[in-house]
Amino acid sequence: MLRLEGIKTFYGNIQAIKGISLEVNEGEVVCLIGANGAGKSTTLMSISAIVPPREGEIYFNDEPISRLAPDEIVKMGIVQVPEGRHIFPGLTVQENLDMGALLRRDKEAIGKDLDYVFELFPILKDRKSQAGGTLSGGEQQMLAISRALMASPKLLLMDEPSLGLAPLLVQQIFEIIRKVNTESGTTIFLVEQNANLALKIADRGYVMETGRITLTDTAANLLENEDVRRAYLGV
Amino acid sequence: MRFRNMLMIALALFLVGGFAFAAAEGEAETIKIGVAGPHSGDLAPYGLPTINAAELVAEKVNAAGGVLGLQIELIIEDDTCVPEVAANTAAKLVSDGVVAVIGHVCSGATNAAMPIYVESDILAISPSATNPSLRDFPNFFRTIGADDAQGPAQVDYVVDELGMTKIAILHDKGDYGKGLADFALAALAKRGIEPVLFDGITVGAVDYSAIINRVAAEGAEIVLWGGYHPEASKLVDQMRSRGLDIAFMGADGIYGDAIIDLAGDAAEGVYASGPSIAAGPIAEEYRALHVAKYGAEPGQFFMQGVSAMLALVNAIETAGSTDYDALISALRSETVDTPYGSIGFDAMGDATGVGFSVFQVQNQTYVPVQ
Amino acid sequence: MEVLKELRKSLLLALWFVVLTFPIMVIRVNTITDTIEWRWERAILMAVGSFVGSFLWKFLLARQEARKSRQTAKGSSEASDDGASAQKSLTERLLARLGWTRDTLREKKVAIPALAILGAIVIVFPFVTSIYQSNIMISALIYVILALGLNVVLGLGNMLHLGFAAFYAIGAYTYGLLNHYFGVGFWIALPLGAAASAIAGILLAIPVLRLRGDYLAIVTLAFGEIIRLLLVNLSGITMGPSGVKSISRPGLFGLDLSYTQAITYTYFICLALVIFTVFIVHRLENSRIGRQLVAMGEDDIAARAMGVNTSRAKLTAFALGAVWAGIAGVLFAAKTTFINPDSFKVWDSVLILCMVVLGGMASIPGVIAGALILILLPEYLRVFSDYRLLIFGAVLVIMMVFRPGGMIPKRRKAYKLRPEELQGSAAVPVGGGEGDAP
Amino acid sequence: MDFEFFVNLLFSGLTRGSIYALLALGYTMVYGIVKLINFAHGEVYMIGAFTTLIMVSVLTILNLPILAIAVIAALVAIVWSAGYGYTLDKIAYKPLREAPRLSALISAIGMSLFLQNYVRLAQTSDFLPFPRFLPTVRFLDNYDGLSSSQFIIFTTTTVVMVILTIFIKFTRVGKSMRAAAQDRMMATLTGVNVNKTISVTFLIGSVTAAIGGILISAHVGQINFYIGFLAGIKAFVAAVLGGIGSIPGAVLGSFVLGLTESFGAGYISSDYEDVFAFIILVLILIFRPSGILGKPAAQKV
Amino acid sequence: MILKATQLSMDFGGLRAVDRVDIEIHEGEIVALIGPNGAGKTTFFNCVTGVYPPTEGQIHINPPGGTEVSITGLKPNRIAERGLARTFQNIRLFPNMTVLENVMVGRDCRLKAGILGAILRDRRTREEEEQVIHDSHEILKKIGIEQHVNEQAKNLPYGAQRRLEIARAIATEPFLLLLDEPAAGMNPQETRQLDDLILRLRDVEKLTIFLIEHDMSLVMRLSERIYVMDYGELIAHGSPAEVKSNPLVIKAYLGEDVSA
Repeated sequence: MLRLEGIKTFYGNIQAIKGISLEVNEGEVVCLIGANGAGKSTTLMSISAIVPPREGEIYFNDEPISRLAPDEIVKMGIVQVPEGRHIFPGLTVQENLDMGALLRRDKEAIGKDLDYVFELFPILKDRKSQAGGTLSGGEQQMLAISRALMASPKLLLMDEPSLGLAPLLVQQIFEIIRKVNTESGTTIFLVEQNANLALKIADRGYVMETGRITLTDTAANLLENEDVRRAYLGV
Repeated sequence: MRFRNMLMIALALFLVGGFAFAAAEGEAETIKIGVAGPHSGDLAPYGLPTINAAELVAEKVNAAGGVLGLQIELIIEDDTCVPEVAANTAAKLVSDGVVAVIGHVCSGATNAAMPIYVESDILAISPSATNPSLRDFPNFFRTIGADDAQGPAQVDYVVDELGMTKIAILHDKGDYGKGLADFALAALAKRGIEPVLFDGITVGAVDYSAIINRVAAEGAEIVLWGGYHPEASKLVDQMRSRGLDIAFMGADGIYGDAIIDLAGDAAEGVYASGPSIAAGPIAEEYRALHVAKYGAEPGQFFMQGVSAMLALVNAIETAGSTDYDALISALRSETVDTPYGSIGFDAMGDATGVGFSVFQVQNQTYVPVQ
Repeated sequence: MEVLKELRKSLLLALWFVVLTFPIMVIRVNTITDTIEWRWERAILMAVGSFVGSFLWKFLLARQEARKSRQTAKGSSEASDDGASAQKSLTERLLARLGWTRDTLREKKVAIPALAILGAIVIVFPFVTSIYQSNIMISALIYVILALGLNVVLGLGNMLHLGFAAFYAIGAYTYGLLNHYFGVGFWIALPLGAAASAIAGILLAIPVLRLRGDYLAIVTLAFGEIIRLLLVNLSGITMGPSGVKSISRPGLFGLDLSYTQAITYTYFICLALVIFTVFIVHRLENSRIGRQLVAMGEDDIAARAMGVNTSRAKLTAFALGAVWAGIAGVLFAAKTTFINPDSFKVWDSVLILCMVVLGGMASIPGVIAGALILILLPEYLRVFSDYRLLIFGAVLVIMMVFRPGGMIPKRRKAYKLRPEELQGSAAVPVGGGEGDAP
Repeated sequence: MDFEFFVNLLFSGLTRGSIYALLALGYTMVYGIVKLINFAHGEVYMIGAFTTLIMVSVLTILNLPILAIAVIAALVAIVWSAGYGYTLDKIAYKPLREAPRLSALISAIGMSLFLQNYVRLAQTSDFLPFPRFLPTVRFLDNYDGLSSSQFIIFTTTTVVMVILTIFIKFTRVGKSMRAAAQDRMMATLTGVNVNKTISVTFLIGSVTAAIGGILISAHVGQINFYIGFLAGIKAFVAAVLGGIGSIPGAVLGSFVLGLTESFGAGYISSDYEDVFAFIILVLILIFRPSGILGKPAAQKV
Repeated sequence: MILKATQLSMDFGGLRAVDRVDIEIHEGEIVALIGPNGAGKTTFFNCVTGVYPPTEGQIHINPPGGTEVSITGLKPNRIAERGLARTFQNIRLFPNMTVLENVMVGRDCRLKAGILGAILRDRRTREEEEQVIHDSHEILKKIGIEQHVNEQAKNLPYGAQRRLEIARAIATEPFLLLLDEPAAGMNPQETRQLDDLILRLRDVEKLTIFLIEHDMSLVMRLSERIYVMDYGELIAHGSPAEVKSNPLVIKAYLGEDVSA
């Protein structure tokens, strides 16, 4: 479904990604793990065309997309939940959700998705008219995921969804990620530091170090891998 | 090494300067007359008419063979009414070798330029600088009355003729406007009258209703205005539309058709003190010339500009040379026919014969009422 | 195909501009005489102009793009071996045309004669040119001092200051009023003006210590206007809008100078003060004070965490900047012999700001070039009389679009180390990553 | 100095405030989204007024009824001003989006100077009378503290505010604008075309500026190329006062400024009108460093 | 004890980011503060270094050879002068200054030269300047980035930027160094080198080190004691082994199954 071939991305003069290739197949949950600053987030930003790659090509359903504008990427169904949630603080919860559905015109389906989202996170329904900035961290993360779901994504890119959340919430979020994947068949590409949990819900994983992919395997195998355990699981 | 960098640039600039200077050299002999005033920026409307005036006179004189057999060449420089620019402008005119300057237009700019003319033996005839302090310069002449003559004239009219004593004085905080207002205040004080309001307004503000309300609340019978016509027209217009029907009087800054054009019906009844009217054949002639050449009615200080230029040409002819001292004594002794009739200059450089009259807008024209 | 597409684009652009400018360019109305003038030829002119202009614009943009990507490519592959800014300065490129490098300039063989020639030109300048040239050069030099002063606040401290003309005014009025009321001479007024201005700078800085960015800018703008309005309104002291006139020119041991001599003398005073300013500002910049200012401007929080007293640094910056404005003000009063509040409007503050940014923030040669150009350009543009401000505005836009870093961007000083220090080996192997030079 | 005087000053303040508000809106909207002080905003206002003047003169030849002339001229002027705003952004600001912010500011200053002189050279430097086409409101005739044009300005401003608020709050474009102002990167991720949104912001800002220009010129009855500068600075002050970037802040700031000037001039002295305005600004910023409604920029460490 | 925080709390408009935290650091230790993202670790650092004045509680220092004083509510620059230096989670260098200048700014708070000195450049100032340049260079050597001396900080590779932050911090001559996620973004090899550097700073430079870190391997290798924060509260404290086996910690941070 998504294929990166030899992507190189720069921030100004600094090369953040040094030629990576990876693949995400339809219906999968794939996770990308690695240390802070390894280039994981940049990879997602490159896919979303916020920081377009300087070299290499990105294919979505075999179509090259690296020259497209960010809004065209969203239109194709690739939606990102960025690190740090990026809730619009001055917009209400409802308005934040509306922003997610910005490019859609199918009113009915939007309504259905809204119901679905409220079903996933009932608390958001209670907070509908509250400003996004006043939500707690966990609620913000729920809202961020919901907002992305409102775009009815084919491929959901998630950057550190567990960041700063209480363990119980983290569990819940990961369960919901899995649920979204199985229920609506959304493909998910996940970037996570909490490698342990991420690998548990993922089908496959990639390990990234300073701009390069150093390892790839099924999630189960990665969990057992000694190097991975030492470096990222803190064992 | 950054210094070297800087040096290179400085070098380049100095060279450019030198070339610009060199390019100005070497031309046929003419009588050079400078014309200085604001020709760009927000005050340009007061400066540009003087250029037209000088050009029209120069064309006429040149067509008739020039003065002393020489053609007049105008050197026109913009001072934007900013004193420091005026000082540069003056230096430019000096180095261009002018014998006299028509200008400057604003009193402030004139104040900055005059010392340079004094030190360079050049005289200046201003069509519009009314600040009395300019009399300190021995080479300064003007074809317009000074503020200290105008203020008392206004007060005399208001108190004696109109019989009003509740007077609000407003000014534009500018050197011309504030100066006028101060002289009016002084003239009132001599009569033991205290104005009900003395205040400055902000030029270019979008609405003057606050100060107009104040004028109304103080129960003023007349507003004495020190300033130019754009602000005056806004004031009278807003006074009228607010329903405040009291008298309004300005000075030569509003004397002219401009305020009537701008304020329309609201200008009806507005008083202005100003140089006795520019009527008669010479005024008509130049008005016609202006319309023919520029396709528009002449602007503010045009007639004063014509007078200044005519006086200067006359002085050169009488003196028979462009010698500084000869020109000055010629100006002081001779009278010359101008749009304002026959005028001369006193020892202070003030024009004699350009008395003040008071005018009122009646049926959309200024008519003399005194 | 490409060419056709470009042509079509430019044609559309030309059409857009013709339509856009149609009412104002083609129709001239005069509501006084109720006349309307149709100037169709201007529409054609506009069309041709914008068509040609669009190609020029595209060409310049493309060139700039190319340069940018070359730089980043270089920066990543060669791992930025020289510490200085990656962008090549204008001077560098000019020199390159001549087959020179910066090092050529550094060589004594070249530098000393160049300096000597420049020195000679600067010294003979007032004698070989007209007083007009000297006069505008004095104006330009005064603005050089002003811009260097603002550079302390803006270039080093990175604080946007829109009221700088107020300090200039304080300097000018200090001299003007002292001279008017007490007959104080130029040389005594010079330090007094600087001091008065510096005190005002501190008074302004105290309440605004908490403000940053645009809020700081607007408060400085307000401060500037308040000062100007006080000068206008306190007419009992300042003589209000009519200003202070007949201020003495700088005295030279009581000698009576003619106008030309006085101007020449003032020129040399200005020149000396410019050199003095450059000297001091340069020293400040490369001192502990300068480092603290730059650090504060770059990252306020990090600077504080490193022990920099940013409150004091801000006060210092404002006071130091104001000192130069005060000096420039005294010079200005002495040069024009007449001052009134009109010389210190918002626009004047903005103009000084333009000098610093256009020249290159924090770069002393840049700021000097910026000041010289912005003062001399309009003077030399007098040829275009009416069009000069139009051109001036356009130049500002074009300069910024194509050289956003200014004409001569700042290059950080490279400290030279003694050779033995350079040879010491690293105690810890470097883990810097691939960016390191092999 | 009775109650009536107070009410009169209140109306004066509201009139000024309305005018500042129309201009400040554009400043604040543009600032919110591109963090740029659009120095040339006042020039758009001036061009709006000038275009109206030109169109009125042209249409008068066609002998249309005065109201039709006014409406058509105003509409044309608004559309053209929007065009100027749009072009302004494309030429002077868009190439500088990634450049230091000060460079964009200087570019804006250059543009302001350019446009002023463009109009001066293409038209005239004289003050021209501007047709007073604002209709007279009958019921105000008996009351002499307030003029019809003041009333119309205040009403129009209110209507513009309401429309703008609805637009910003409920339309797709409006939401995109708000989102882009709050978090440009995230807005992009939800599919907002930020460049287009910025253009729209310039268009809307220019429209409100042009409306302001037309109203004020019809109110004061005259116009020249320089009217934008001072009004622009004042509106900028108002926008900062209210908390730049905040739309309700701009309106509030404008009224605070307008009322301060009006009461200052009425009760103390109009000599110090601007001084009061600036002192209020400084005081408010000292106690609320981000303006009245501005949110303190939380610095992440 | 050289640093002691007692009942330290920090509120942000109703949200309690740090909740009655007690921490003590002793001379010569390497102490780690761990916890999930958003647990309040960085806020705690910010309180200690004066970026935020704490809402409640006290912070005392007792520099080696000095006496105990409170630094609660002091400005960051005063705290830096008293010998606490820090690095930042998101690198906060002075991007346009050179590497050497960055370090020199760190040393500035130990210098005396004033404006007059800067202008006159008298002998004392000159010597001081030369000394600073020399010292800064020495520090760069110690940290291992001296080959970048005259480069602009923003042009450095990521790892070198992290190191430069440490260099700048130790230039202030602290007795206690607070490192906020020093290993973030480094690969395992770079992290190992960082280990060595931190140990050397402690052993050779005699600094006490207090660090926030996510890289458990580094934390476990280096630190003698570990504090664990979650939800603004201190939930555990002890030796690496103790913390590792603390069920609360495992639940909050490492994930439930790691201990298994």
